[in-house]
Amino acid sequence: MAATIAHAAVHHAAPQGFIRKYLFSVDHKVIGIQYLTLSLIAVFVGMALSWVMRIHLAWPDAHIPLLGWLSPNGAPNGLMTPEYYLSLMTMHGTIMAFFVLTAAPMAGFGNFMLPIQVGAADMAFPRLNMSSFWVTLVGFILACATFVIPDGPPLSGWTAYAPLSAVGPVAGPGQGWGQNLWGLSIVCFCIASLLGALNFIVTTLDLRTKGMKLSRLPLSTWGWFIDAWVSLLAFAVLLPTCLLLVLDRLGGTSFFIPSGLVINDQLQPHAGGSPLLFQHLFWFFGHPEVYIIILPAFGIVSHVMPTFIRKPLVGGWKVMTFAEVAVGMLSFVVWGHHMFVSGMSPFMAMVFSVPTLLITIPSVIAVLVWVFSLYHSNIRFDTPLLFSLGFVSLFISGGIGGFFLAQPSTDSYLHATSFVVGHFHFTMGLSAIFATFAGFYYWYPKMFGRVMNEKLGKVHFWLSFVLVYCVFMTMHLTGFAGAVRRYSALVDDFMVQLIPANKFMTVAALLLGATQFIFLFNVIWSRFKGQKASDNPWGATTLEWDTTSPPPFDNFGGRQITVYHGPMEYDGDASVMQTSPAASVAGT
Amino acid sequence: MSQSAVASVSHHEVLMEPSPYSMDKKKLGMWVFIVSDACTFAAFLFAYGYMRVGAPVWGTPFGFSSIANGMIMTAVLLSSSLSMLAAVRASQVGEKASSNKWLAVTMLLGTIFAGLHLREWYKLIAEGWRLFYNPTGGAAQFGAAFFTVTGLHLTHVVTGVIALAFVARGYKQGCYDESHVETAGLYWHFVDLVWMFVFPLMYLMNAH
Amino acid sequence: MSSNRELTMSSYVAIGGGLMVIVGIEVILTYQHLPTRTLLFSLLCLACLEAYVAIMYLMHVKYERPVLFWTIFPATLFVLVFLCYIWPDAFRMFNMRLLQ
Amino acid sequence: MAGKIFAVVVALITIVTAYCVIAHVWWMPVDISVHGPKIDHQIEETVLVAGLLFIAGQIVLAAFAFLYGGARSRIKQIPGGAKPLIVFAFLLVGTEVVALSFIGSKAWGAVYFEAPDPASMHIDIQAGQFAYYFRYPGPDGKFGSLHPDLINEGNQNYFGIDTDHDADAKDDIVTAELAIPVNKPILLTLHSKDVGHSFYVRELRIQQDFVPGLNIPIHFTATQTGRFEIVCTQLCGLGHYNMKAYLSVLSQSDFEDWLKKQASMQ
Repeated sequence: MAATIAHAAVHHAAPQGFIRKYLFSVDHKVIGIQYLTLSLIAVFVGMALSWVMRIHLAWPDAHIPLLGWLSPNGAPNGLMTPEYYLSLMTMHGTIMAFFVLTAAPMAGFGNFMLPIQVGAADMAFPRLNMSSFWVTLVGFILACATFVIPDGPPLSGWTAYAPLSAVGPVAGPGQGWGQNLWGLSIVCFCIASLLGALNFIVTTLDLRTKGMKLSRLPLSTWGWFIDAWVSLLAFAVLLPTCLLLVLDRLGGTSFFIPSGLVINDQLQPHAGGSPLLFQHLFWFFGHPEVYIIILPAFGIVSHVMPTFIRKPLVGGWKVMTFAEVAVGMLSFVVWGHHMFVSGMSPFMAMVFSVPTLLITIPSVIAVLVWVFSLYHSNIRFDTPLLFSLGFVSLFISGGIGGFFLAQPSTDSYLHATSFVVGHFHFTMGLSAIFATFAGFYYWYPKMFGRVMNEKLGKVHFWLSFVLVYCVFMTMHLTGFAGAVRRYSALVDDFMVQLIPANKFMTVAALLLGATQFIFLFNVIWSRFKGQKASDNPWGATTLEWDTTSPPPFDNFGGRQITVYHGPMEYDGDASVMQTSPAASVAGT
Repeated sequence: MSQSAVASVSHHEVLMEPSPYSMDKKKLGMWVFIVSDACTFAAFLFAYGYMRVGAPVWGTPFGFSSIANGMIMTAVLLSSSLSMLAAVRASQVGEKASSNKWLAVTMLLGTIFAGLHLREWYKLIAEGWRLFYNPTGGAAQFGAAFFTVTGLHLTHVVTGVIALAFVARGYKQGCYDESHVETAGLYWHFVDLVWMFVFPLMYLMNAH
Repeated sequence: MSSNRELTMSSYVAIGGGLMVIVGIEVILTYQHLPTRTLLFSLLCLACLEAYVAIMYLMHVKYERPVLFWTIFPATLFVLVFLCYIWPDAFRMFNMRLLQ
Repeated sequence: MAGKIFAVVVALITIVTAYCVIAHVWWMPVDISVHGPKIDHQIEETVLVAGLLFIAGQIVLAAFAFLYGGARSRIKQIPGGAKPLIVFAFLLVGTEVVALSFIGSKAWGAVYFEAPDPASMHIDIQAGQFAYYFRYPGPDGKFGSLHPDLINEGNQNYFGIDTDHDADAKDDIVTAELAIPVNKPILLTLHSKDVGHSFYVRELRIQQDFVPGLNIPIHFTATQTGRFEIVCTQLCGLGHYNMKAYLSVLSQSDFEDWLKKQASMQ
């Protein structure tokens, strides 16, 4: 069908004045940077929390500076109480999973890059896009507010299992308004994510410039597009789950609270609910969530790699996209593997176990594509590529743990041990973070017109890579000894023996955290002092590199963009822009 | 489709790939929203089903008067869908006046539906039903499920009426066109569609 | 976009009437004192029929490109089908409850 | 250069990890249950399968980074393109996962699909913030029924049994430690009085959550005497880390003495 004239998403001329331009801007680029800034703040908050927790685990009677000031009840003059440990653990999980890992790779880079990569002037619904960010921000503020209210943040973990999360203040410190605010914060995040996903889907389908067939979309765009579908369906189920939880807490309903609960010798006024219902609804979202986090990472890495290995990925766009679609679909069938020992019907355990193992097939295909694309390539080891390779290595290591946790028989020993903690930090935590770093170093010149410092970047990578393994591989290993997670102190006889290992992990974690300040410094310093970037510093081929750095308000200065090639036209030093009519060099 | 897309063109035009659905972005966006909203309703109804399956005694509190009321509400909502259709069709042949007239009818019917619904609620509350209490001695979950699910649907209806009011105003003033009316219509039909599940599951399954 | 010239307003009214008839049948079924499972099953079937008509004609998917149907329908059905994995535990809850 | 460093680092990480697993630097304690060996076997099976994939993956990655880093090698796709990779993934990984899930289902079935031995000894567990309590039916072999409204930590009625009116309850023996005779099938009924908890005994290879409002049965047979820790692995509140009890596996005679002693203390 012939290309049709439709209106580009320029709804108005470039806004003037600071507030319209940078604060309440409808420009997807500004919104993307706002999201990234939010995540950057969130990630350092979350990291600080993990520091405090690690210190407490290794040196239980350490007086941690500033903590006493932050929470006089939770940590009287810096000495942490068990409940405060759990509160920090809850907020670490919540902030990292939602406001960092879900927000940065998807909403951050996606917002900035997706419209440019498809050749659009903005998202399909710019005002909706702006509101998504501000709703996310409200959610983040609500989450942080739990730190300042008297009874502190909730202690029920980021999974907020009912009835602990549902019965109210009687269940423990932070289970009053802390848990309410937590629930409302997640409701906000759900709404924002749904609006964002809607925007991504429509933009990808309806705003592609002439010649940008689906087969020519960059793999990062594919990642965000598939991810948007997964978020759309998954968050649509988390939203009612959180609403019902809040209703149980504030409305007196009993969806998740069974009859005859007695807490502190008080018979609870609830009847007939089911904790398992909450777990089912939560994990119906919760497992797709980990793929919501990792799919954009797949996309970013698959987008960054070809640029630096100077050849297309094996199998072109088809194989990787197939893998991503397969992973996205399977992710809805496997949530029960979080519930093998939860009292779920043991027969369902088998039903959930098989697809959970099957999901390794598309994952393995993706990994093979990344690894074997290096075969006879010309690798240029710039920082973005190093982080991409780091991502692949971490994803392999993390994926391996999946074999153990996917089988009910082995999971029944390893469930709720530090093996699980190590596993998900590798797969969804650090893989996604490494991909985000790759994206940062790769797109920073485009976003700010200056290149990040290469030397600092390399130091950042090497230290992070090694230390990440020191922390989380050790967690895997201690998991085999049955080290139980979510313990604020190691008191059991078999746990005490693991204190040395924990000291090692703590030291490594502190260094790992310190390393991230190199990155923070690099981001801020390069913004002002970094070397000026050309329009296309990496010799890449996709549309974002076919405009100025940073791009103008409508992305291409009103030029008609026409696409002739796929996104991976690399052959050694030769490469062809997607927009250039010249002959293909990679034959993709 | 290009014609209507051109109709919504702003001052700035470039060549683009055709939409795979040959559908403008507002309408596609509404469809995507409908998909996710359908899942949200589904989750509520599944929770209700789970409660009910797990309950030793459930009890079916609705007498015929409630069912009759429900039937009237269904009729009202269905006819509002038809008037919405009329509004969309009128707008597509450019009959602005009649389109606005039908939009007004739709809003009126929507309001009547909400009124009937609230009357039902007041009746139940007067009988002592609460989110956490069942005066007939059955499972307390009934109140919880009923008020939550129908409450969510009622919210959609009210939002719909308000949205229609905005669209109608914009359409009259000329800053919106028939594609906005059609998109609003999609949402309205979806609210109707949800009711087609809520009515049998929340009312009929609880009739004694 | 494909406007719904394909059907006249009167035929839409007829469709509306048809939907109302289905609702009537549902109500009649309700008072046949069927076993709960049978009633639930038949009501759901009728509701799905209604939904199908509503989606196809009122939201005139029938006159859109088929690809629209094949996008939204599988996506929604996907969630609905897999949410059914919770039922075994609902019955388990019934059989294993602590307080009978 | 960077490629070579990367290769070396990845190789080192792989070797160290492999060593720690093979040398059992941290490992499972000796199993004391009848079904345990099946689970251990399954874990070793998985270590083998997954371990090979892990080493292969990391080493190939390292090798390619080593070989093609900086070197201006002629650009080539791998022979056959993506097909062999896909076939490999489907065949090899596919077979592995199918095999694992079939063998694994046996191990799982051994714990959950087999009906408890009719001669099993019944014990009731009540979990609460932050302690476990165990109930033995006493001479009459019957448990008294539970009344949550009677639960009262103060007068040590942890289960909410009605000793005044309920004949079955009168001789129930409530203890803070779980003692069982060795080589005797045990049937535990798990229920929680407040929030979710879990029953985790590493040596038994058993982990099972308590679901508030439900009776969750688990059954096992211990094959060695000794004293083992029962710990809570389901986040249950501020005392979670410290919620524990002991499992004593005793000889039949020792067990009877112990039970008498407990009965006298009621």
